[in-house]
Amino acid sequence: MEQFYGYFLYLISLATMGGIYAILTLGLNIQWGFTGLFNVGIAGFFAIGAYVSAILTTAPSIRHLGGYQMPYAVSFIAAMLVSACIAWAVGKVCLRLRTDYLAIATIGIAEIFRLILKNETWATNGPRGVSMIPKPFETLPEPWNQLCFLALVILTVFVIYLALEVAHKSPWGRVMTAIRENEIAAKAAGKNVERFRMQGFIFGCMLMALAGAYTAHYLKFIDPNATEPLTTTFLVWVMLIVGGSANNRGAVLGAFAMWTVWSASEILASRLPDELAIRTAYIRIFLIGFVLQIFLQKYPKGFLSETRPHPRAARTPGYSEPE
Amino acid sequence: MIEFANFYLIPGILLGSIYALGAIGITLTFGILRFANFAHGESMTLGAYISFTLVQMTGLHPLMVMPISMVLTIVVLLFIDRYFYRPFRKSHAIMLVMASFGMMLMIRSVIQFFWGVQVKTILPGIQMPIVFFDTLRLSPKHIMIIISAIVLMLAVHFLLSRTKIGKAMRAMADSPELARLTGIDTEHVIRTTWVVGGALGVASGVFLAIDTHVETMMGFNLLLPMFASAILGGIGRPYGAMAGGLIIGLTEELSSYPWIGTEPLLNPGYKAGIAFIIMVGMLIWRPTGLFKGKV
Amino acid sequence: MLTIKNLNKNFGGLQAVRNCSFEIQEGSITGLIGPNGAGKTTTFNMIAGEERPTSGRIMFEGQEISGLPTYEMFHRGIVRTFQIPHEFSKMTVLENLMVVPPEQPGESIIKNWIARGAVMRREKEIQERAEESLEFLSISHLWNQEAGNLSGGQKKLLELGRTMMADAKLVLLDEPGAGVNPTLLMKIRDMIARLRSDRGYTFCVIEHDMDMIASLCDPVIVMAEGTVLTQGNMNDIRSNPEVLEAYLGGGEVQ
Amino acid sequence: MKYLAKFSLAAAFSLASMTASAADIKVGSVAGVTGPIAELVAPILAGRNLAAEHVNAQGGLLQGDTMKMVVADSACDPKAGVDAGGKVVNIEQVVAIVGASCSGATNGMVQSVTIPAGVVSVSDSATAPSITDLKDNDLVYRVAPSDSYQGRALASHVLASGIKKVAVTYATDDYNAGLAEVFAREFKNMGGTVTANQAHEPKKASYRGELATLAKGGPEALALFAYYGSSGITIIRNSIENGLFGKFYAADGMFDKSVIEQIGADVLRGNIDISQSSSDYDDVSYKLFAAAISAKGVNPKAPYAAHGYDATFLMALAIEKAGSADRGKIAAALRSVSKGPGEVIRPGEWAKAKKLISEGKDVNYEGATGIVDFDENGDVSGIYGINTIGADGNWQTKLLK
Repeated sequence: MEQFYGYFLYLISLATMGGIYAILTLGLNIQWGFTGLFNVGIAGFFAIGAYVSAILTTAPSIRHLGGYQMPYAVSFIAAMLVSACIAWAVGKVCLRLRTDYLAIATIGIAEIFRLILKNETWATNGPRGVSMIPKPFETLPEPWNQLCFLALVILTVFVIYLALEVAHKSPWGRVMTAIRENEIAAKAAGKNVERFRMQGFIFGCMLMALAGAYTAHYLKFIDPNATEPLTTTFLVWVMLIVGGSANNRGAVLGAFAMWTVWSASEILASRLPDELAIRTAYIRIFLIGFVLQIFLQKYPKGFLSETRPHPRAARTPGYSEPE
Repeated sequence: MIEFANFYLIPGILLGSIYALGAIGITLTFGILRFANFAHGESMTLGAYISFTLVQMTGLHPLMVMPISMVLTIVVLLFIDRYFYRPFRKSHAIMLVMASFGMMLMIRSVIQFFWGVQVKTILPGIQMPIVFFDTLRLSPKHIMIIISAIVLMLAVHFLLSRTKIGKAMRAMADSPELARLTGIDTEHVIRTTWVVGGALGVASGVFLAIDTHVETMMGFNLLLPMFASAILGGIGRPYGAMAGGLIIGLTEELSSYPWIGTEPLLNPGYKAGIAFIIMVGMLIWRPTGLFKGKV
Repeated sequence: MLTIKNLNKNFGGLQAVRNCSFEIQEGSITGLIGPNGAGKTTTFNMIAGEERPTSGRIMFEGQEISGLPTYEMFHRGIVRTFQIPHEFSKMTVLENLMVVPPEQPGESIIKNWIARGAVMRREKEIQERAEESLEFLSISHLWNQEAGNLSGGQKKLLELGRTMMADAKLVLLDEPGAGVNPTLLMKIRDMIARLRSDRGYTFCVIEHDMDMIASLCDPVIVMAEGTVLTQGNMNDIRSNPEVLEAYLGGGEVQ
Repeated sequence: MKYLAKFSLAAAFSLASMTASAADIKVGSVAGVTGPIAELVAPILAGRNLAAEHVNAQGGLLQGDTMKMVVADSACDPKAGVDAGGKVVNIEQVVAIVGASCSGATNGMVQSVTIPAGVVSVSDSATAPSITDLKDNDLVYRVAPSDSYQGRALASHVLASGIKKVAVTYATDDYNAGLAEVFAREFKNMGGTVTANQAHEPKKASYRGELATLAKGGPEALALFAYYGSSGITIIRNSIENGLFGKFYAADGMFDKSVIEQIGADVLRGNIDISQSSSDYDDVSYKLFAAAISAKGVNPKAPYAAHGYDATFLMALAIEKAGSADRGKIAAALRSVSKGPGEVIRPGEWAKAKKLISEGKDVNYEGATGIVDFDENGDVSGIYGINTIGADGNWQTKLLK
């Protein structure tokens, strides 16, 4: 019985982290899937969100800035706003250049951000991190606190998913697709391409910050190591590519599927003898890279490819369904 | 003043030449294959590890075994190009960036798997510097690194300016379409790019290993400064990359010189950010770089 | 309506447009002809805001507009088509047109969430307008096709259709007849004429088909080597020896 | 249909029993297998496994059950720590946890998994003072002493060896930054002068510039807080090669054979003192441990290897004392086996301990790292050694009293 209860708890944690990753992938999907922006600095915006929300909600501490004890709603919104401002500045510099530059610049931003987190000890407690971050619903008994937090995450994913579906199908999504398809024509059609790109970039970064904030509260602890690029940037990319970029459902699916693979593969690895188990950790990373290669080459569209809703058949006579 | 030369200027030049060698490979792939190669740092790491193993096996000086590790690394790079990059020749460049991204993880984890994560030394012991004019301190290995780097850069210069393939490479970096029209064998040029970039990458990896040690993250840690050097010099401009590398290396070291007062100008904890700041500044004011590269 | 004064454009060492000045009168269909490399398309690009003039001025309805971005030009009513059609290939024909209209409330991501009603109302209007345009272009049967699958001529029509979706004042057509069969060419010509009379568009047309120019355009501006050689009605042009010279023996000007 | 249901139920049960067979008592072994301190983890795991081996070879736990260590990777990342903790607690149904390695991963894991789940954990290398402050329902312990102790110990050692002015540099990671902070504070409080206190970014190619500024103001020595692999060795080499510093004081992140191998024993002899949360190397407990682990080809002095052993052995004692694999009872038993009263148990003496416990007597573990008595916060005070280079070119340890 306990075993099953254990499985149940593990499933909750799997789904919670999966959901947080789904927020990240949805954010990246706006940037890459909808807008075609190659952001490799996910970890940076994730970190912004995590620290802003952590500092705003923790009790006073001698180790770091804090003691504001704001409600979660305020801290989540603040996390997204700060991230939006930084995204705006980055976008201002990089969005008009070739996509590779954005990649290089964002990976740089993420690294700079880690440097700031490590060195500005007065605010962040440096490399030692912020501890005792409150967690929503933590006063409820086990497993209800975990279930409620999971519900919060899933609800957020669902709301974001719906909002993005609406946006993707809307004229906004249409313009985004148009820009991706043919930038010159989009410009000739009077679209302010830079502004739309900027919007995509900022919205994506806001979601990444939100995911960061959720992570900080979920872990109840955050330090610069939690914003390590391997699991906060690269893994998210693989999730999106595998799930199917430009497809919101694909993004969510990819997040849950890859997180399950990433997390559960270790359960298998831990069954191996020790010496091997240690080395298997590296095989897991190798596989992440390899899966990315396979999908890029063989299934570049991922599990679910992009679907764009076409306008319905018109009422005007003379229109016929295509054969 | 002499302290400035000993502890800031010379290390800066040393670091700069290591960046410069690596950045040439980055800028060539950027110019010729048209993508930002995120796996370049890993080919440096691989070269350093192969050299380490060869040194262990033969007991020779790292510089002696470097040619062999260059060949081995280049074989790996050509294999990777054939199976992981070539399928994307006609696709959007971003696919290649992503493929190189995955490659970065793959190469690094293979290195970690086979060699482990323990830090290794390729040239153990302390080398006391030779003191010139009673004050200027130069370590023999640093002289060796700087001279080797200069020799390699001259070789690159000779290759690009005197040989047919070098000219073809420059033509292709300038305009791939035009190069194709004029009948240049683009696949051949691409292979040569990997050979040149790989060899220089291995050299910079080994030099870094000689100066410090061999470690699995060494290449990744150099990636950002190398990108910055390539952008600073102008994308597709090998000479620009050399200049860019030197400038970035020097600035990084000089940034913590106590220019004002006795405290370092910049908290050395932020040293790694220098390359990035130069790069952003460059992207804002002059995205074509010093040597008018591509945007 | 549009005045160009001493326009220059250099690409590196190459001077594509040189001291070019001309005017386009409101309500006219101005032809822009000249041999290849005369700087016609570059001039278009500058008027449409895709390229920034090296020097010189572009005035539209009495306001200086040189160097403004494309979307600014578009919002002032300058719309262009391309010599090689630029369509959104994975989008349907109808969507290709529905993208164009300016100031759609649905283009604000937030209004899609909080003001669905307004967005949907506008969408309905736009769709009706797009369908009308398709009918005008007589390609309404293709409405649900992916634009990338259209034939060259159909893509040309789609280009034209895009200008109809904008609130255009001045339409710049870059070789609307290139690579189009004679029947369709006639059709396109008639459409241009009708758009002028029905909607009051002003046109400027780059075209190599002299019959089309002759039957459609007045005045005609001849460009050569980046500058305006002469202008006037087609008869004057035909008899101008300089023009013949520019066309290398005048083989193309009948 | 009925058959199918029956069958799948049976299959499910057999699967469940397969993962937790009656003869196994699982203990989580959470460590930063990958990530920034991966190079330090292998000997720690060896220490943990050795303890489990001793237990299993001498009668096992309770009714002869096997103590099975389940490895999970916390990657030094709190995200991974929480995930790893969740897996061993919920999937593997471990009764207790040894680990995690890094303070960050430990902090995340205990706060969001093990404390709510009521699972006791003993970390063997998390040293951050913030772990002391956690509201842990008496479930979080560590055999690695908090940095506060080591910083103070090293500071007093430096002053005792006649050095009054030092420059401090530390790598920007959780472990070294914390130590440096305590050291600098304590050193000043004890009357010393810190001429400069500078962070440095680990894994850079050269630290000559940093060292040149640190050398200003006449420091007599450099207090170096770094991991040997990420920057420590480079800093020593740069200092010596350029004649900037000749004397070094460092903490246990620097304690490794490779420092000697790479710099050379002759250069360093008499010039480097490394404090280590260590063991009394003359103590009989340590010798027992050292002999056993040396036989495995692992350096007994590797950082935190002995702590790994002690943490695991203590956990085994707690399980035995609890009398069942019940998480709550184990947690309650842990403190009592760590300190007196009771007969002293030393590393490797499992059979003796098992017999005593079965007779209902108290035991008191005195481990390879010292007496390991848990205080009310679950911390140990620890003992510190100072390592210098001996005539044989190896590390020599002197205990700090």
